[in-house]
Parts: sequence; C-alpha cells; structure tokens
Amino acid sequence: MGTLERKFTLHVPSSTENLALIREFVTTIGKQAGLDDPEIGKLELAVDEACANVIEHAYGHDTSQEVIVRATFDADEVRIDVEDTGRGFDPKKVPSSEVEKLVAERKSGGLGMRLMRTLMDEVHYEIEPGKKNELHMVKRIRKKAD
Amino acid sequence: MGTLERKFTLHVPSSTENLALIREFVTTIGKQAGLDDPEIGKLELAVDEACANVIEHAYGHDTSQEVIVRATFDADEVRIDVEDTGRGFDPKKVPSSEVEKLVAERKSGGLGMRLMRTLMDEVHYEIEPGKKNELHMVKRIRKKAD
Amino acid sequence: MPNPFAIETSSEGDLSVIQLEGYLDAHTAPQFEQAIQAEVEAGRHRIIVDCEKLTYISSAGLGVFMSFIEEVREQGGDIKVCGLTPKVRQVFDILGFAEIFDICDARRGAVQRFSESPLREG
Amino acid sequence: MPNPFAIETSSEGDLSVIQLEGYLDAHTAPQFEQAIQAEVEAGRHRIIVDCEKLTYISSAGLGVFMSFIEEVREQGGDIKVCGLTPKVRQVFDILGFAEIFDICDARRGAVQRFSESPLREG
Ligand SMILES: Nc1ncnc2c1ncn2[C@@H]1O[C@H](COP(=O)(O)OP(=O)(O)O)[C@@H](O)[C@H]1O
Ligand SMILES: Nc1ncnc2c1ncn2[C@@H]1O[C@H](COP(=O)(O)OP(=O)(O)O)[C@@H](O)[C@H]1O
Repeated sequence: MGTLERKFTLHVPSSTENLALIREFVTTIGKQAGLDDPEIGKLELAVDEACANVIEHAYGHDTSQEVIVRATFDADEVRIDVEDTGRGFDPKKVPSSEVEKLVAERKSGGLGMRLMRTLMDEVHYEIEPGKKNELHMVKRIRKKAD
Repeated sequence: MGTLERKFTLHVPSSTENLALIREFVTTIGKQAGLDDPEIGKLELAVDEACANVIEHAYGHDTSQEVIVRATFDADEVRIDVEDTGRGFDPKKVPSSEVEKLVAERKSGGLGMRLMRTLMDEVHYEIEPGKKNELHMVKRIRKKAD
Repeated sequence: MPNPFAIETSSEGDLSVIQLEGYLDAHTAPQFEQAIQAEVEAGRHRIIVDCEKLTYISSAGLGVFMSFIEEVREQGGDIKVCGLTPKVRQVFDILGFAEIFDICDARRGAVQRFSESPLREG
Repeated sequence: MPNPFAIETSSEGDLSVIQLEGYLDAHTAPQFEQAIQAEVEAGRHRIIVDCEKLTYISSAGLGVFMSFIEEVREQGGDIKVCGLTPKVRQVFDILGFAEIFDICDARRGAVQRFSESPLREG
C-alpha cells in the first residue's frame, strides 16, 4: 500500500437504477482506502447525491446518456470525480435553503448539495455546459484509532 | 428498454481484492438484462474467472496494472469484454485436462477456461502481447418463462 | 445487489405503519412517496414509518418525509419515525431532521406517543 | 461488499469440520488452503467442509478441494462436502466434482458417512 495511488473508474447508463452499483463501487473503494464505517457511509451518500443530480438534472433522466465516476485514493485521501456531458448549471446560483424553509414550502428536494458539502472535505464544480461538467470531491483519511 | 443497448465499463487495479466488485458489477448488469438467477450466476462466475486469470497470469499480481471490464446488453444478449495490456498467451496451446487428471496430479488450477467455455455461449480471445489482450464473451438471453 | 427495497403498509388501530426495508434512494423514493400519498388520500394522517430494516437513505428518501409533514400535521396527524439504524440516523441528524420529526427508538414508542395525542378531527 | 469470507475449523470427535462462509474466490482461496493444510499437517485426514453459509465459489476455491483430495484419501481419510446451496452446487456439478467428492446434504449425513468407514491407521 503506502503512498501508491489506486485508480478506479465506473461508467454506467444515466438511470437511478444504477445508483446501487455506484454505491457498491464507492463502498469498496472506501474500504480499501482504510476509511472506517461512518466515513464510508458519508462517502457513499455524497457520491450517490452527486450522481442522482447528474441523472436527474444534468441529463433529465435520459438513460442513453452516461455517468462517469472516477475514484483514486492514496494514504491521505480519497478523490472522487463525477463527470457528465449534460446541461450544466451554476452552482453559485443554487439557493441554499434551510431545512425549516423547505419543510414549510413542502419541497421534496434541495437537500443534496448541502449534504455533499457536509459529508466531504472538499467539493467543487468545473462546468463547461455542452462539453463536460465535473464535480470534484475529496475525503481525507483520518487514521483509524486501532 | 426494447432493443436499446446499455453500456457499462469498470476499471479496477489488478488485485484479487477487486473481484468482489467485478462480480457486483456483472450481477447488476445481468439483472438489468433480464437474466434469471442461475444465468446471472453463470455470467458472474465466467467474468470472475476471466478477471482472475488476468490478475494472476497476464499481470502476475502486479497491482499497479489495470483490469478493464466492458459490458453491453440489448434484448438478445449480454456481451462482456475483459481487456488487459499484460503478458498475453496463446489460448490454443493451453491443454484442456480432464478433472480426473488434474485431481490425480494434485493440481489446484486448470479449471478456469473450461468453466468460462461451459458457462458462456461464446468465448474468444484477441491477443496482441504487450499491446492489448481482449477476451470477448457472450451470453444469450433466453426469455424468462413468467 | 445486497438488499433491494421493499415497502409494506399495515394498520394498528387508527395508525398507519409503513415499514421500509433495504435502500431508499432516488430510485426507490417514488414507491415511498406513493405509499404515504395513499394514506394521506385515504384520510389516514397518523403515520408511523418503521425504519428498523432500512439500511440506507439518501436525500431523495428524506425529501419524501419533508414534503408530507406539513400537510399531515395540518390535518391533526403526524409522521413519526422509529427504528433508525445508526447509519440512517446519522443522515437524519446531519440535516437537522431530528428537530423537525418525532423520532422514537421502537415502534411501541411511536404508538405510545400517538396515544398521548388522541386523534382530533381535521 | 455483501458477504465477505469467513472460515472456522472445529472438531467433532476424530473429524475436522471446516465451515466456510461468504465467497470463496481467488482472493479468499488461500485462507481455505491454509485451513486444510493445517489439518493435513496435524495428521487429521477426516475432513468435512460445511458449505451451508458459502454463497459463492470460483475455480480457485474448487482448486483447493481438488489439490488435497488425493493426499487425504491416501492417508485413509476423505474430504466430504455438505450443505451446498443450489448456486454453489451448480458449479460442483458443471465441473463433474459430484463424481469425485462425497457430497452430503447436511453435516449430520457427512458425520454418519465417516462413521461407516472407521479410521484406519495411515
Ligand atoms: N449535476 C447537476 N446538473 C445540473 N443541475 C444541477 C446539478 N446538481 C444540482 N443541480 C441544480 O441544483 C439544484 C439543487 O440540487 P440539490 O441540492 O442536490 O437538490 P435537488 O437535487 O433535490 O433539487 C437542483 O434542483 C438543480 O437545479
Ligand atoms: N489472461 C491470461 N493471460 C495469460 N495467460 C493466461 C490467461 N488466461 C489463462 N492463461 C493461461 O492458461 C492457463 C489455464 O488457465 P485456467 O484454465 O483459467 O486455469 P488456471 O488459471 O487455474 O491455471 C493458465 O495457467 C495460464 O497459463
């Protein structure tokens, strides 16, 4: 192991049906990277949210499109890139509403990006609409107590 | 669904540790393709054998190398390509020993390619040593009784 | 896949119990939404969501809870949540859902809590 | 991953019982090999491999069975296999292992079979 970098890539059709596979993919990587269970759970959820957004918003449920998840880890961190060639958006223009407000407005959405930012150590988007949109996320590896 | 083709790709480091993920990948695809459980089991095992061979023989357990599994399916068949850039070999020169003979010789190996050929409807290799070795396998989809 | 999703609705007196099993994500959330919708449309607003067998939840699942709670409370009912495993509980906590929803350990507790606030006609 | 691999060796009188759980593939087969090796080196050649909880096997796992059976039989012992789930059984059958190995439904049956062929000194 040591500082050797490990790389994994998964391409799947843009369908929520494939979120379970994406989570298995990320969970395997989290384990191999040495994350503990709660941290693996966070990584899993953040990537699920990212990919669900691509499937729903970037591709509008067009299952002929492709979601790409790249993951690498070394001794220090797990890096995840989620790539799409869909619609794109300006993350700065997405309002970050309090949960109380969403509840009052009977919204069923608006929690995903908040979750990703809470769960991961770094989250940033590189958007080139019509070309390629990439979301980069990092989870740092805290050494296990044992 | 219909005749629309679905494509999936998985790249993982060449380590037996990743066989479980490869099996999840294939199992998901088999389910989506509409295979029944015994057929999914066969697909899963054939791809496991193919990738275990790449990890062991093509790359000699060098975990810095990459195993690539591509899968596509439509209404008629699931196609799997396993790709490596390792050593390569001549499949025709591999003796196909009877199990009785392997037992008598106390061998622990020599079952993999026989299994793959039994489990899949088509199996063929395209070997370009040092460049790219590809194993193509096909499982045809028999419509479920129900 | 390890555990697919299953949902089962039953009733205990005037309470509806929706039991979730497996993973609740963007793929399975629509089934949960339909299950709650069916109760609400039938005028059954006292709902327990039993999560004892729920192994995973994403924001799509939480969004279903979020979108119905106001309506149900307006009708004099509630959505009480019980049986959260640590993994699922963690997500409720991160989003501050613990302050909005009545979360009980076991189903018994949720039933008890409803009995303390008898049904008022909506 | 759904079910990792676990292996447990115990003894029932002069029989060794190796219980396999989860998946036996090229990654986990070396552990199984060590477990059988340990019994053989200790002169314990009457071995039951209980596969009741084994959910998956690949040729790497079957290879372990294959490589020890001759030696063990030479020593007057045997490797009897029990508890095969249909999925694992299918692989034994495809390879013709059912003709080579003594396969019993339950562990009881395997114990019974050994009692019918008492230990002869090697
Ligand atoms: N990958 C994406 N592509 C396009 N738009 C996105 C993407 N991710 C998020 N958005 C936009 O940001 C909004 C907020 O996203 P999020 O916080 O995940 O909540 P939700 O997905 O439930 O609406 C979405 O409604 C959508 O308009
Ligand atoms: N992908 C591969 N690359 C190089 N050599 C291979 C490959 N697959 C199989 N072989 C060769 O063919 C032989 C037989 O393979 P197989 O039937 O799977 O049995 P085993 O892997 O247990 O030896 C191997 O021992 C190896 O020499």
